[in-house]
Amino acid sequence: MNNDYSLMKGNEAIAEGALRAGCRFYAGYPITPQSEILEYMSTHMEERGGVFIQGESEIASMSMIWGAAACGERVMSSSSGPGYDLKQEGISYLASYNLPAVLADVMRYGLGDGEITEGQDSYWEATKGGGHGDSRQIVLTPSSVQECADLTYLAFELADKYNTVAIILSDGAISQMIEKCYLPDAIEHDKDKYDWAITGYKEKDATKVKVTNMDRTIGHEAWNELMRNKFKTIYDNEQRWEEFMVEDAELVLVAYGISARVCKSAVRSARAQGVKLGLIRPITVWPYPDQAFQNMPESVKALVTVEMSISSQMAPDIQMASKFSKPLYGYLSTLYVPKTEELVAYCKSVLAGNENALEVY
Amino acid sequence: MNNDYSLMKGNEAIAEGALRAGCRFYAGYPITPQSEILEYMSTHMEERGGVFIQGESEIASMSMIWGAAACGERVMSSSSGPGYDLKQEGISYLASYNLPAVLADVMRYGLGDGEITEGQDSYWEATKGGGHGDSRQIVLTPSSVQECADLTYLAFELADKYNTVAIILSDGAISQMIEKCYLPDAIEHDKDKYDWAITGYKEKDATKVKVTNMDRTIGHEAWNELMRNKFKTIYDNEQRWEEFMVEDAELVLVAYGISARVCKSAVRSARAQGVKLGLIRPITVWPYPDQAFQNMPESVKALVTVEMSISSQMAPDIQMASKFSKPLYGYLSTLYVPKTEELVAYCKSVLAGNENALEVY
Amino acid sequence: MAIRKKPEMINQQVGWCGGCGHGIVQRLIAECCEELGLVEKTVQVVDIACAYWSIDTLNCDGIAGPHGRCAAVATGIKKVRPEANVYVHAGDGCSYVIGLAETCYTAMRDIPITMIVVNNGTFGMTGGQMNPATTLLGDKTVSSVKGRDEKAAGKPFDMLKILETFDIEYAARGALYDTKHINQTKKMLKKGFENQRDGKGFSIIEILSPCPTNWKMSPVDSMIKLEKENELIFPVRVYKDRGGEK
Amino acid sequence: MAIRKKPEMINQQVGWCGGCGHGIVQRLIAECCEELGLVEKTVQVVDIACAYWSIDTLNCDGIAGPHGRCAAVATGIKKVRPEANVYVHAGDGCSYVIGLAETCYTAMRDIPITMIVVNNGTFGMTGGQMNPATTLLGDKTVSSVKGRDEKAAGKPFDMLKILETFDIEYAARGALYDTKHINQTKKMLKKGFENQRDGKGFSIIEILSPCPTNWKMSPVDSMIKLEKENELIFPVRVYKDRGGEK
Amino acid sequence: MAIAKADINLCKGCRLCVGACPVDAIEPLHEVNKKGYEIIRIDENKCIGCGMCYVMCPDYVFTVE
Amino acid sequence: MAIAKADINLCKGCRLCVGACPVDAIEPLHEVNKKGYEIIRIDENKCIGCGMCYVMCPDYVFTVE
Amino acid sequence: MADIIMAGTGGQGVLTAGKILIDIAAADDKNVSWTSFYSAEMRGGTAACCVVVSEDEIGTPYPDKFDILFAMTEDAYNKYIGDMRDGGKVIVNQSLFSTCEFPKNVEVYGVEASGIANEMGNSRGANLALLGAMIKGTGMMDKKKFGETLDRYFSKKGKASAKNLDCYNKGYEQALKI
Amino acid sequence: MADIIMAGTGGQGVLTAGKILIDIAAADDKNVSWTSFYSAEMRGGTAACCVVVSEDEIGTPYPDKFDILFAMTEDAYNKYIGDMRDGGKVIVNQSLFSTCEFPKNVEVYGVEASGIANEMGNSRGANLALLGAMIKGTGMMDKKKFGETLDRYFSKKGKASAKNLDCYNKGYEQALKI
Ligand SMILES: Cc1ncc(C[n+]2csc(CCOP(=O)(O)OP(=O)(O)O)c2C)c(N)n1
Ligand SMILES: Cc1ncc(C[n+]2csc(CCOP(=O)(O)OP(=O)(O)O)c2C)c(N)n1
Ligand code: SF4
Ligand code: SF4
Ligand code: SF4
Ligand code: SF4
Ligand code: SF4
Ligand code: SF4
Ligand SMILES: [Mg+2]
Ligand SMILES: [Mg+2]
Repeated sequence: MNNDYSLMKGNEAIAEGALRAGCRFYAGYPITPQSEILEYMSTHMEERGGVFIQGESEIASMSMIWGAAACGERVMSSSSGPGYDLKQEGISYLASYNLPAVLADVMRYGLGDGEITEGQDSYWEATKGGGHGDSRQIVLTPSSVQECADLTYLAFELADKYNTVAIILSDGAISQMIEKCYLPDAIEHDKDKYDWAITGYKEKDATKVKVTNMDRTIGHEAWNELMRNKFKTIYDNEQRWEEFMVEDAELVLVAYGISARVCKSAVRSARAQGVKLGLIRPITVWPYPDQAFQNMPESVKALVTVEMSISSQMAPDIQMASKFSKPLYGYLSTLYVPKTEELVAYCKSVLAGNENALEVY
Repeated sequence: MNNDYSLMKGNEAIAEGALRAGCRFYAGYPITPQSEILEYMSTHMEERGGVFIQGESEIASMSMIWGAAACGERVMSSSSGPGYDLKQEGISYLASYNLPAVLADVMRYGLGDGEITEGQDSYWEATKGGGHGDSRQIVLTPSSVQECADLTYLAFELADKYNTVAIILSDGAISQMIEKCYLPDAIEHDKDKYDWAITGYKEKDATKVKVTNMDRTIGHEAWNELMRNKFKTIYDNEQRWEEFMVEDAELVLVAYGISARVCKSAVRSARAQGVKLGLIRPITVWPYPDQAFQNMPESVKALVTVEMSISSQMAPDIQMASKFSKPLYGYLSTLYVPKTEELVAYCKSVLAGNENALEVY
Repeated sequence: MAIRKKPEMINQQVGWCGGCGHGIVQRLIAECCEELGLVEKTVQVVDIACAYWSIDTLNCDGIAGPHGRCAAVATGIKKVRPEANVYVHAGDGCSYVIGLAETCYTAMRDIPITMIVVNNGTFGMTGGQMNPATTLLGDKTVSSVKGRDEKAAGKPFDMLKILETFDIEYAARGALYDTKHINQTKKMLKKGFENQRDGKGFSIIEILSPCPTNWKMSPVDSMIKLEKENELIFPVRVYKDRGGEK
Repeated sequence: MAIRKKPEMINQQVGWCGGCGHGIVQRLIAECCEELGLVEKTVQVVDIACAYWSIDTLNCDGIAGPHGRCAAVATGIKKVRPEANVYVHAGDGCSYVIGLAETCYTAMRDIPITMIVVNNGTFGMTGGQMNPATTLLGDKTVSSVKGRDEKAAGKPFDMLKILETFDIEYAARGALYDTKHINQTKKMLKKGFENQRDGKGFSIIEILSPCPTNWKMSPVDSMIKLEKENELIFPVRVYKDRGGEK
Repeated sequence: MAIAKADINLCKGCRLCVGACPVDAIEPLHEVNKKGYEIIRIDENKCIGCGMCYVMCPDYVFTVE
Repeated sequence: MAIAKADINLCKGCRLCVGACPVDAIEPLHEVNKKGYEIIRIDENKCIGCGMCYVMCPDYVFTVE
Repeated sequence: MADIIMAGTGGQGVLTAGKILIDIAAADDKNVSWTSFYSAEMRGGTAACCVVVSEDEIGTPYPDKFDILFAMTEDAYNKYIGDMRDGGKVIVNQSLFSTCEFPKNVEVYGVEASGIANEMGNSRGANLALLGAMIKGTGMMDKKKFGETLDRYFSKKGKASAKNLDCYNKGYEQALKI
Repeated sequence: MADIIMAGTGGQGVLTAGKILIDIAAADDKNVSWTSFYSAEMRGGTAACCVVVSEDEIGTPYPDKFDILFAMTEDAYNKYIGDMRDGGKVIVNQSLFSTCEFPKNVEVYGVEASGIANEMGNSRGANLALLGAMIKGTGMMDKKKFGETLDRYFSKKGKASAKNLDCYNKGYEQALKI
């Protein structure tokens, strides 16, 4: 860990975090509000000895990182909204070859063609998407510029550890803001360390090295088992979250990304006003931090999901995690960053019994 | 309703059902196991006065039906697996313009590049996907050739009623099998009946007719409300399912599509063996038929989800619907159509307490 | 001297940056539609890019295509509404990069629409990244800060050379850097709309246009660059005119 | 007479239909790699299409590209492993239809790979639908049962004419309908591999090849059709040979 | 004779008209309009009503009548 | 002299070799191999070892040595 | 009423035989289902389809066990003989068959189906001959009615030919219990 | 410590002023956040950024209310004056300002920022002059230290120029409470 901070945008922290994690291949296509990731890579990748390609589309970019990942390189792409949709097929392919890769999805406001305002529109797509098939991806949600760097760095480690795709699910607000960031130390990745990677040279031994659809290589039964074990291991070991003043809370807010930042302010403000709020901030949203909801204090009367979305996309996960043990309310602010005091007022209203619980479907 | 049956494949029933529902624009790209839909359309669309285009890709096809839908035409596309992934962006766009359209997604086995075997790999993608944003689609799951025709017909009605995308979520087994099918009567659709549709002529009145991103037209607040109301109305009114011998069941299977067909045989066979199984067969999987799980008989000791997938994709929905009131087990057969007696044996084993409940994440 | 006045089809101020060529293009389109009596039948398909603003300002039916897929959207519209005057107003990123296949296949099908592509050598709306199809070698952009380098990023290519290999009605390139070329460009556009009116095939008109904001140049200097640099690689001329014979 | 024997690089029976050209193509590739001493460095990128079977039969590193994106996958590989001999073996659906943009942009970047496209005029693996790029007018397929009709479905186009407009190393078309043309095709392939070995740019070789199964013809008749009909539209020749000068 | 009029509220200060005018009738000003753009002024005595300003202006500032 | 040998187990009955042989040394048979394909037979007396069959066969049936 | 597995190698018309069977059974007011095992390889290998004919609503169209095995080749027989219900009927194409030790729990009928087809100059008619044998062996439908509907099936497809019915009839007549 | 809103029109350097501010505050060991409101239109319209400077961990970087309003234009002032906390400080560029009735709950400081900039021949320096006024009005940082870090900021960017510091200093000196 570096002792010197940098002032940078969330997007830049993602890019620099990736470079320091040894990422040496990036391909992507511009789209707001993630273009700074691409631009940063275009400016700095070469000086680190890596390859930058501005692809002709999101699909081409995904295919390029697929080829590069198959060669054992640490690879990354990034996109947002409609561009992220187009990466779904590629995610499935990466999953079906058990290849590590990191993607950043910088969310915007939902339903729209050219909407580029802040928002958290793609929770479902990131956590339940990943294209066709049963693929699952680790999804990390930074809520500060520092975390943009740290979680990206972590994403490469996890992708490598589990041979999986790891997604940085950021949002327009977090990715466009500037904060202090202590950058992690740079490491070099050895692309020749794998026995499965494509090399195109055979000095090591005469056997054929071949990356192909795993179910063809090891058979369907083994493949299904491998997948199930992988998902379960990740679920058991990689849940991450932050708790803030939950111990004695009457109402617990649940939020990630930019919304969680507002929630922290709301908790502090409400407590100053004598209202005991708490916050559970999922850092991984897959695996969802079910453990955080296991032993909720008696004091907690209800949960409130705070999201910048039209439908509450996180609500089903909260209900699964909490097993309906507490009523769930929703503060859904769509394209507006939630207002701290409005949120506090809403929470008071919930506690006063003046709000309807969320309908989840 | 026609009194004369036809013997046809599920895919053909989907196509003919669409034509009889007045579909007059189809664009698509070949992919197994849905290509017969495209082929049927290529052969019969013109004779019904409609337009068939074999697009250069799934994305181009989606864009074509988007243009055609904006003109008020009844439109359809279809795909499968990786091809369906590529339609995600287009689904979002259709949703963001409030345009009716019908898509068929004929599922195959998950995680794989060229896997085309039977399977139910895309439940999540169909029910929680739909690209970026908060879009939601009605998802109908035929479990017979008859339903391929009927639900496609219904899909056009619902799409029109709610200005939404409706998805036929079929699978390789249902779509490739031949059964008797009583085709619905053909209707003609009037593409000029809408006041929002692009016409390119202005006889009706001088005002500008314009289909554009709804949030620009009516403002974000109104748009968000409109979306929420639409989702809620659909949720409240369009849940569909079939119950089979649930009244006195000890164990209730939950399954859709081809799996539900096997379950029916399993219920009959088990009952002949003195084991009281029942079946809830969701016909809509969004909205999920939560109502079916509301007043489960006391007799029911547990639920079993039966799916051709690696991870149980439907399990979260079942737990949300049943609110954890019954333990949930899973019989997940991946690329193999479940075997009736194997399933019965598994159910016996569940009842004997020899199986572990499903871990859902 | 005939009276020159903003076409009535344009109903409010344009949303583009000062000195942007998109505004000129929109006016030329409106003039053509008015002069040919096509206003009432016109449907515009704009890209999700800087052309998008035209959806707010032009008084005709319109729809925004997903970024890059305008030609396919227009195909869907033209097939369902063959009487309509359907045109595309899109960027060079949309039409030549992510949407290269859609543009080529619309040409392959010879769909009788009028496609207008604004070649401004960059991805304008997203902040001026390199356009792999049209950014000149050496040009500095936010994604090629040292100037576009052939070895790493290839070099620009002439899409009209590609399109003229298809059996289409018309392909031409105009430019906006002076009034002479603007007038010439208008003639090309008019030809494109006439072809459609007369039931001929696919017409495409590409227009060299400045993006002063992202080029980080004054509008006046941008026009000079267009003439002195971009036109050398992208010559202004008619590439194909089938003349309605097929 | 030199001994002729199945190349060692091929390690089992091919999975293609009887009379399919893919098997010949695979053998020519293997022969070239062996004769040029490139076997140990070779990486194949096959399409999710009939070319896919080569992944099972060829003894070298390999990966299947998502349908249509082989050229982009190969780009990723070549950039990370520049010493490797990276080639694409893909169909005309993959390379010219859904993947048109990827193919063109690989040419634009002049990526030094060898791309081999099997032009069999159809979507073989999915059951023989019309290939909008290569199915001849009038040809009957499961998605054009009355024969391809220009008005509804446009007409086939020569992709090599498009690719020769790019600054690439080599573009040529061969054919498999008789031994003379097979031998000529092998020379083209060899050139493509040599170019890569010598650090020259992008080489593409398209090969006219029969799909008797989907053409619903005997293999022998398929070869006759190739020569008498398909070659008229898709001439066998070298389209571009830059000769390493740039 | 027809002569050009400018709706300077629409002007975005690009100055393209200045060079387009064949008789130098358009003068660039430092004065800004409501939107903060530096505007232009037409010298009515010089203007010959040729319409080149109309042809060039991307913001439909000019009417020639 | 070199002469062609056929591994008829690999044959898929396409008959392409028959026409490719310049001396009509390859005879198509109705007999099928294990996989059910109608095979061929080389007339060793006619074969001149030219290798055309090897060049044409998509299934690597021939070895010429 | 019957769970039927029909198998052979690609090109032998097994899938068509299944389609003919359901066509006729459906006309006979039965519920029917036809499923096949599609694979990525276009040609060769085994081809098989599974036909369910039933008075009642059909549950799974993929039964675990079969009442009838229609085997065009010995391979096909070997693949499915283990999945037969007790008392099931097995119909084999003796032209492509060598072994003779049959399990006790089934009844086996044989006919030289390929031989008949070649004889009749209708090389693609072996499947029809075996269908004849199957109707005889199982008695699942009236011979004449089946024959008539068979004729209509081909007429509908525009492929009417007396040879088809001949193959079917010969197959019926020559079928023997073994 | 302070929630600051900085606003003006595009091209006036408001976003840069915010970046300078956080750069300096960060060097002063504070926590900082900078957020802007990006829009699809590339140029024109209002530009605004919000800066939070705090000793503690920063919660929301989008405060509901502000302690300091840095207004480069009257439009900007009008837009945000309603969101001020009691006792807040408002810094206005009097060069582009007419009205004078200020609310009671805030303290207002003014300077002819654009005027100073033009005077100094540094037309893009109005933002720096207003920054000077802000440091004076709020006393949030030491004048000299701020000035030095400002210098370093421009040096880092390779845009060192004595004029920048001059603008800042002039702004500081000429700022007056109104
Ligand atoms: C699928 C997808 N990818 C990326 C984007 C982001 N995007 C919007 S406009 C644009 C570039 C526009 O460039 P061009 O087409 O040249 O138009 P210009 O703005 O230059 O006129 C991009 C990349 C998007 N909206 N959708
Ligand atoms: C995204 C996507 N769309 C469609 C498919 C289905 N698909 C597989 S192969 C193929 C066509 C192959 O045709 P071609 O590339 O010509 O190869 P051939 O089999 O003829 O050699 C298609 C459409 C797919 N796998 N992925
Ligand atoms: S960014 Fe460029 S293309 Fe877009 S409006 Fe501004 S000047 Fe025009
Ligand atoms: S389907 Fe056609 S291309 Fe594919 S293996 Fe068979 S003959 Fe060859
Ligand atoms: S061309 Fe138009 S916008 Fe530009 S300066 Fe002249 S009047 Fe103003
Ligand atoms: S009309 Fe002609 S002369 Fe008059 S101002 Fe315009 S360009 Fe100049
Ligand atoms: S070419 Fe090969 S596969 Fe074809 S018939 Fe001759 S030996 Fe057999
Ligand atoms: S080697 Fe030549 S002569 Fe001998 S069988 Fe083959 S083709 Fe005929
Ligand atoms: Mg552009
Ligand atoms: Mg092909």
